[in-house]
Amino acid sequence: MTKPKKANLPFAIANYSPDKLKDALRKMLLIRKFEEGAEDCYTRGLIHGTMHLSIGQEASAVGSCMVLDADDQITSTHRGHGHCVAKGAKASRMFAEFFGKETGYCRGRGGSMHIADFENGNLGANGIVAGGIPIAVGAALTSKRLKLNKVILCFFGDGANNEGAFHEALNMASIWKLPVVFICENNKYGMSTSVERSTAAANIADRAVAYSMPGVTIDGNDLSAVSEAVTKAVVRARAGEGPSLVEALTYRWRGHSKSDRNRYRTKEEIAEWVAKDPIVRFSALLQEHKILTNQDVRELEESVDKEIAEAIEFAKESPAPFASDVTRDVYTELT
Amino acid sequence: MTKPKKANLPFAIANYSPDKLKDALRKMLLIRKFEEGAEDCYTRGLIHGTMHLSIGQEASAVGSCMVLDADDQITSTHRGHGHCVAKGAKASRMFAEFFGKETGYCRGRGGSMHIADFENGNLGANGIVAGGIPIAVGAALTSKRLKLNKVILCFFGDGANNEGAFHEALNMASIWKLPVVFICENNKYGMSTSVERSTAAANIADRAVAYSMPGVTIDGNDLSAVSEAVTKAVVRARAGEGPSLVEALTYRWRGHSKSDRNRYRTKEEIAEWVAKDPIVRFSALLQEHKILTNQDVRELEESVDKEIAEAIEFAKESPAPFASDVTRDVYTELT
Amino acid sequence: MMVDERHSDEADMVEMSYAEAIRSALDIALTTDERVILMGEDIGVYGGAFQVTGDLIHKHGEDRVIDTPISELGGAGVAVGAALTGLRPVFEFQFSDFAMLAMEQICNQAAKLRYMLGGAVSVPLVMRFPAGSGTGAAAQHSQSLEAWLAHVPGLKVIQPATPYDAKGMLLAAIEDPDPVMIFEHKILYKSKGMVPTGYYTVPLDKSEVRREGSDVTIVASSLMVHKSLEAAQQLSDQGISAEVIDLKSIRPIDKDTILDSVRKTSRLVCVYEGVKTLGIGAEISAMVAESDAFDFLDAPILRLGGAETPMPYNPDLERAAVPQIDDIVQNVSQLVKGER
Amino acid sequence: MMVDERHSDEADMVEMSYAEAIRSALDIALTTDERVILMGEDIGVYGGAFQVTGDLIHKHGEDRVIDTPISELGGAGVAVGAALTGLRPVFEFQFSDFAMLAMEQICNQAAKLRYMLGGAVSVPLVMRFPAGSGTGAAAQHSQSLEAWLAHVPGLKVIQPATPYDAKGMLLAAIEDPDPVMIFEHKILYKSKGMVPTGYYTVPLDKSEVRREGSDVTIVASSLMVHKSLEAAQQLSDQGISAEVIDLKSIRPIDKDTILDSVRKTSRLVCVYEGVKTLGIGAEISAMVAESDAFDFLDAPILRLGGAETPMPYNPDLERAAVPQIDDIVQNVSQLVKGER
Ligand SMILES: Cc1ncc(C[n+]2csc(CCOP(=O)(O)OP(=O)(O)O)c2C)c(N)n1
Ligand SMILES: Cc1ncc(C[n+]2csc(CCOP(=O)(O)OP(=O)(O)O)c2C)c(N)n1
Ligand SMILES: [Mg+2]
Ligand SMILES: [Mg+2]
Repeated sequence: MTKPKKANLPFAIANYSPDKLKDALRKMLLIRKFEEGAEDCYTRGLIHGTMHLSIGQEASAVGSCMVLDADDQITSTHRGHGHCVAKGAKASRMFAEFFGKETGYCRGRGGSMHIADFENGNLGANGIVAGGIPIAVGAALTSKRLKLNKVILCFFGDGANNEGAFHEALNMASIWKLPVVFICENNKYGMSTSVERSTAAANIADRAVAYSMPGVTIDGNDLSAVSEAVTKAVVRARAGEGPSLVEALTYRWRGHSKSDRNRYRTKEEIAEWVAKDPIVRFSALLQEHKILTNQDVRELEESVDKEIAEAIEFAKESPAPFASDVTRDVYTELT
Repeated sequence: MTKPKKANLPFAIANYSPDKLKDALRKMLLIRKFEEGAEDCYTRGLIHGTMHLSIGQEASAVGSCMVLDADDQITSTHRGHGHCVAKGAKASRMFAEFFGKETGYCRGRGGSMHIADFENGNLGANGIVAGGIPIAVGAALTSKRLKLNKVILCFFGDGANNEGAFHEALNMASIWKLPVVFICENNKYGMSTSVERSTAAANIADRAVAYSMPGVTIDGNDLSAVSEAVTKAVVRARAGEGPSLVEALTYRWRGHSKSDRNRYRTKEEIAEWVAKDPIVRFSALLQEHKILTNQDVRELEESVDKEIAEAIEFAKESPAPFASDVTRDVYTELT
Repeated sequence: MMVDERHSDEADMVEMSYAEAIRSALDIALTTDERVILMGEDIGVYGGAFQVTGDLIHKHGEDRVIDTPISELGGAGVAVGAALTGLRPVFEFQFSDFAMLAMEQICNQAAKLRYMLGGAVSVPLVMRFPAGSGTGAAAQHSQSLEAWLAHVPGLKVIQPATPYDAKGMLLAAIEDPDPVMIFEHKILYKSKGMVPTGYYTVPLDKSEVRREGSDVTIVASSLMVHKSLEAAQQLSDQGISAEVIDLKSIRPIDKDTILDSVRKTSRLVCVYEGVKTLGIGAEISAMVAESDAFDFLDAPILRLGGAETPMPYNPDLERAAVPQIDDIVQNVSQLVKGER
Repeated sequence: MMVDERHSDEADMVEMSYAEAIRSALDIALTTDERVILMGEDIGVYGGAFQVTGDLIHKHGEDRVIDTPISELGGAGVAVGAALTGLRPVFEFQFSDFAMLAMEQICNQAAKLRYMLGGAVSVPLVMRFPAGSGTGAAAQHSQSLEAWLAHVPGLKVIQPATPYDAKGMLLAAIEDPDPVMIFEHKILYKSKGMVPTGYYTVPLDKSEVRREGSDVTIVASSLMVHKSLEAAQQLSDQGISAEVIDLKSIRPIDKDTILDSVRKTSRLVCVYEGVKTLGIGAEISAMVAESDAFDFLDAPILRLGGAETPMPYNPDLERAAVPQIDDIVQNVSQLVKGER
């Protein structure tokens, strides 16, 4: 993963095995189709509540998480399906969660906004913007204190960077040189408020200066660029040199949540970004470098379609919690 | 106040009238002797609670506030006596407040940590570190919205710059181009934790970059340097160009509060800073430039001593609140 | 879900949703008082997460309807500072849950400034808190935290239950010199009622008897008023006559209205959505238990509050976590029959 | 101010202050469990604002006794993240008032994570809150906010009143898998009591009868336990026999101990320093009023809580703002004599 980059080759091509690259594409497809499936279930009334889709942002989730070792950890956001899949979660248990079932990752108690997968190192999505940032720093403190050698990736959005928690957490991570990488997925808007109208910095990565850490702004729709920047930051973190801030420029195709009327952005802008589809780009890259054929991609898609269909079936068939269990797991049962 | 600076003369000498300079020295002396008097009263058990003395920091309070027009405003901190005097408060009503009397600025309800003087534009000290920063931004919003043409100076310490409120408030002030000047009095320590151990930036002013505002680090014990930097910032603010961050390097001679055992700093360091006494420096400057004679300074000191003695007498003689009034002024009486 | 509006003298009443009634109040305030500004996340072109501010930005401009960054603490503090110096901000938390980030500015600053400064200032600040469950938004987006704020002297805290009160109390709040915190149940935003189109105010400190009865007093707030009225209707079929009081104000509590009713009915049930322990029903119960109305009580004072749990996502669990009409009917009926 | 310690079997008891007892617990935990860390502002070389951590940094090093920047929200969040992943942080707020800045991490994250994640995790976090008035520190440094946290499912909330309990409950808290919030009254830090030098625990969910009596039950917490015991002594001179219960735990509340006592004495007075409205006395009163012990009550349930005001600076006002021994004596005596 940290082999020297071969001249002129994109980072990902130069540094990852064909299997790993193929898996990355598969994960991107899985995220896309997972979210399309979830959206469809939502529209059909099978899923309630709300959800925040990351369609269009798959490269930053997959490009970041593929850099990690299995027992490294991440913290995620309200827009967290992609991170969850990228870190290795099963679509079936994610759907089960959205369906509110006992087989879901949170046994139906959390839903989309609290999806987590501790076994695979996903410490959880978060309903509170920036809420996961200090938590990531805490996980990094554990890693350092107990010498676990884990690196923590902390995902958050552009909107989150104006929360006090961002400031406090990045400062502490830096003074204590903790093994954490801050990944700001800048999709240009909070719920509706643009970065220009809310953030007094040209690039969010510029704010790294305030914490004496490296900051870099990259094309977040280019999987290779993402994994290159995150690799640098992870290497630095693992070497005990402290945190970094990576700003990945990307875009969510869908509205903020299921109740968005898209009044704050234009159709043209959306179309422009749809044209930069990170999956199409990465797929083309792999084909260009003969890692996959067109036929391989089609097979991948089919296998993902099948996985999603089965996952939804699993979720539907799974048992729901008993209403009488409403206060279960508020506290740990003492045995 | 904004006349072009005369060549080679220190800013203050070049820009202020002898009367104004004399008044500045008098205010510095008043702060020093006010706090020495308060300390003495505290030691003698005449004042209860706690207090935070700014002895050694007089140049930043006076050098900043002298730039303001009478109806400009400030927000202050737990270490706020200096700001209060500098903005024009009476020592008598301040002492009365410390003595818990009805004639105090807060009618004995607030004490040292909440001293305020609305008539003179001091919106108040604050018991919450960084608590006043967003409030200052709010006052600046009022000024802008109602076209009051007021500038607000917002004082806070180095410790406060690690609070989320600092981050959120500076960001908003910048995006909305509000007429506020952030003055960080960097006295090297929070309560005991040094800037190096708590702040991941070489200079606190470096953080201005994160908010696209000018940031400057100055010698906070040099009244002229302070008023020069603050003048620039105030001119900018008044012109509608937005906020600035001024970091004034200074030092508190006394412990953090009345219960400090000074374990976190050396005698040598304290002595080094006592040698940089801002009052001695400014007094010498005025004498060097023939604004005042040695005799003038002695007379000033005597007049200040007398003012302090009378102020303490006023406070002692003033009536205390009735215990039965304990819930008065929780709400506004509707008439 | 609709409560009969009996108390307006105005001729020109129209049907409005609760959200529209709030918008109408905001529109009037913005139009008549240049000191009024709105602040909040996505309240501008987005119209607010619950479409309460709607298109006010187009009428009043972005200097008056201000989209803040996602900065609850700082934003609240800016509102406090603005209120302290001459503006009259109406601050919207996108969900009341996020106000946890701003407790310092609300409770250490806004609530205390007047007192700490010996009465030298007032803080005419209004904050709006969309609260409550029922939307499947789970534990961090469904809380009812009104009890926290009602514990803080210096604040006024209200929970209007109808469009009529939502508008009239909001207009009263904007005029009030002190900080007023308004809890609005998200499920109520779409509920409808008759509302005067013009200006009027409703007192911030008065409860209201929504239904008269003689066997038991039900004190409920916000959405629970409607559930309790529905329950009272069902109870009347069982021959039980329940009086339903809409609490409306939780700081201060309108003691007289409640005690008068308890003296008449001899039984008290408090229904509220917040967590039962230390929720507003605790205060009402304790207030009655220490008053002279205690002697009139013929039965224990019952509280039906939220379950002792974070709000679950699964809809069946979510329903189980807050009092439902059936729970009210069953518990009140048992109480009246002496079965508890 | 000293309470007789009857419940330790340990031979090696020594006199310690409340602050020393806490430090002893922290020292033991740091020594025996490498997962334990301390976090807080100025808890290192400064020894803590109230000198609770003292010189622990010299024994355990700055990797274990961590001075945080002045960042309550972030610091609390770091502690939550650390607890979630294998450490056992003990986090000190310098004053409980500043915890208002961290409510989000405490109440939205620490309290809810286990539930939101379907039981997949625990959050073994301890937080310490120096609380209360009596130091002349005025409105932003003197609050008693335990009622807020006791309203939040997922937290355990305690208020030890003696050095013995301070140490034993803290050791129990550090071992507990769930977040435990400890309110420590600043005035108690210098109070003394006999404390075992070694390891022991005191249950987190049990109240304790500190003085037996037959005419009236006084349920008090923290500093008010001592004031109530002093009042009970004076009441006995008037021929009134007061039972005094040290509440100790406010989430959960030890219902049995309280109800048993009320069934015996037929009268209940709750004494607490937090603001009366929606303070912990409201919950105790309501809990009794809805229980079968209601039928045993011979008098209204009295609450003596903090005045409805921010804490004033002037010392006479400050005393007037919280229940004093005289207030307790006078009110209890009136209640027992049927004068209220
Ligand atoms: C503390 C807090 N404030 C506000 C919200 C409501 N909210 C949810 S997502 C969101 C926008 C977040 O923007 P960003 O961080 O850029 O993430 P994105 O949605 O663009 O992925 C807002 C305002 C929240 N959940 N938490
Ligand atoms: C939110 C908050 N946290 C902690 C404190 C306790 N405290 C009071 S002053 C202080 C140090 C502040 O340092 P700095 O901002 O540098 O100001 P200085 O005291 O040096 O003037 C601390 C930790 C507080 N009052 N408020
Ligand atoms: Mg975004
Ligand atoms: Mg300092």
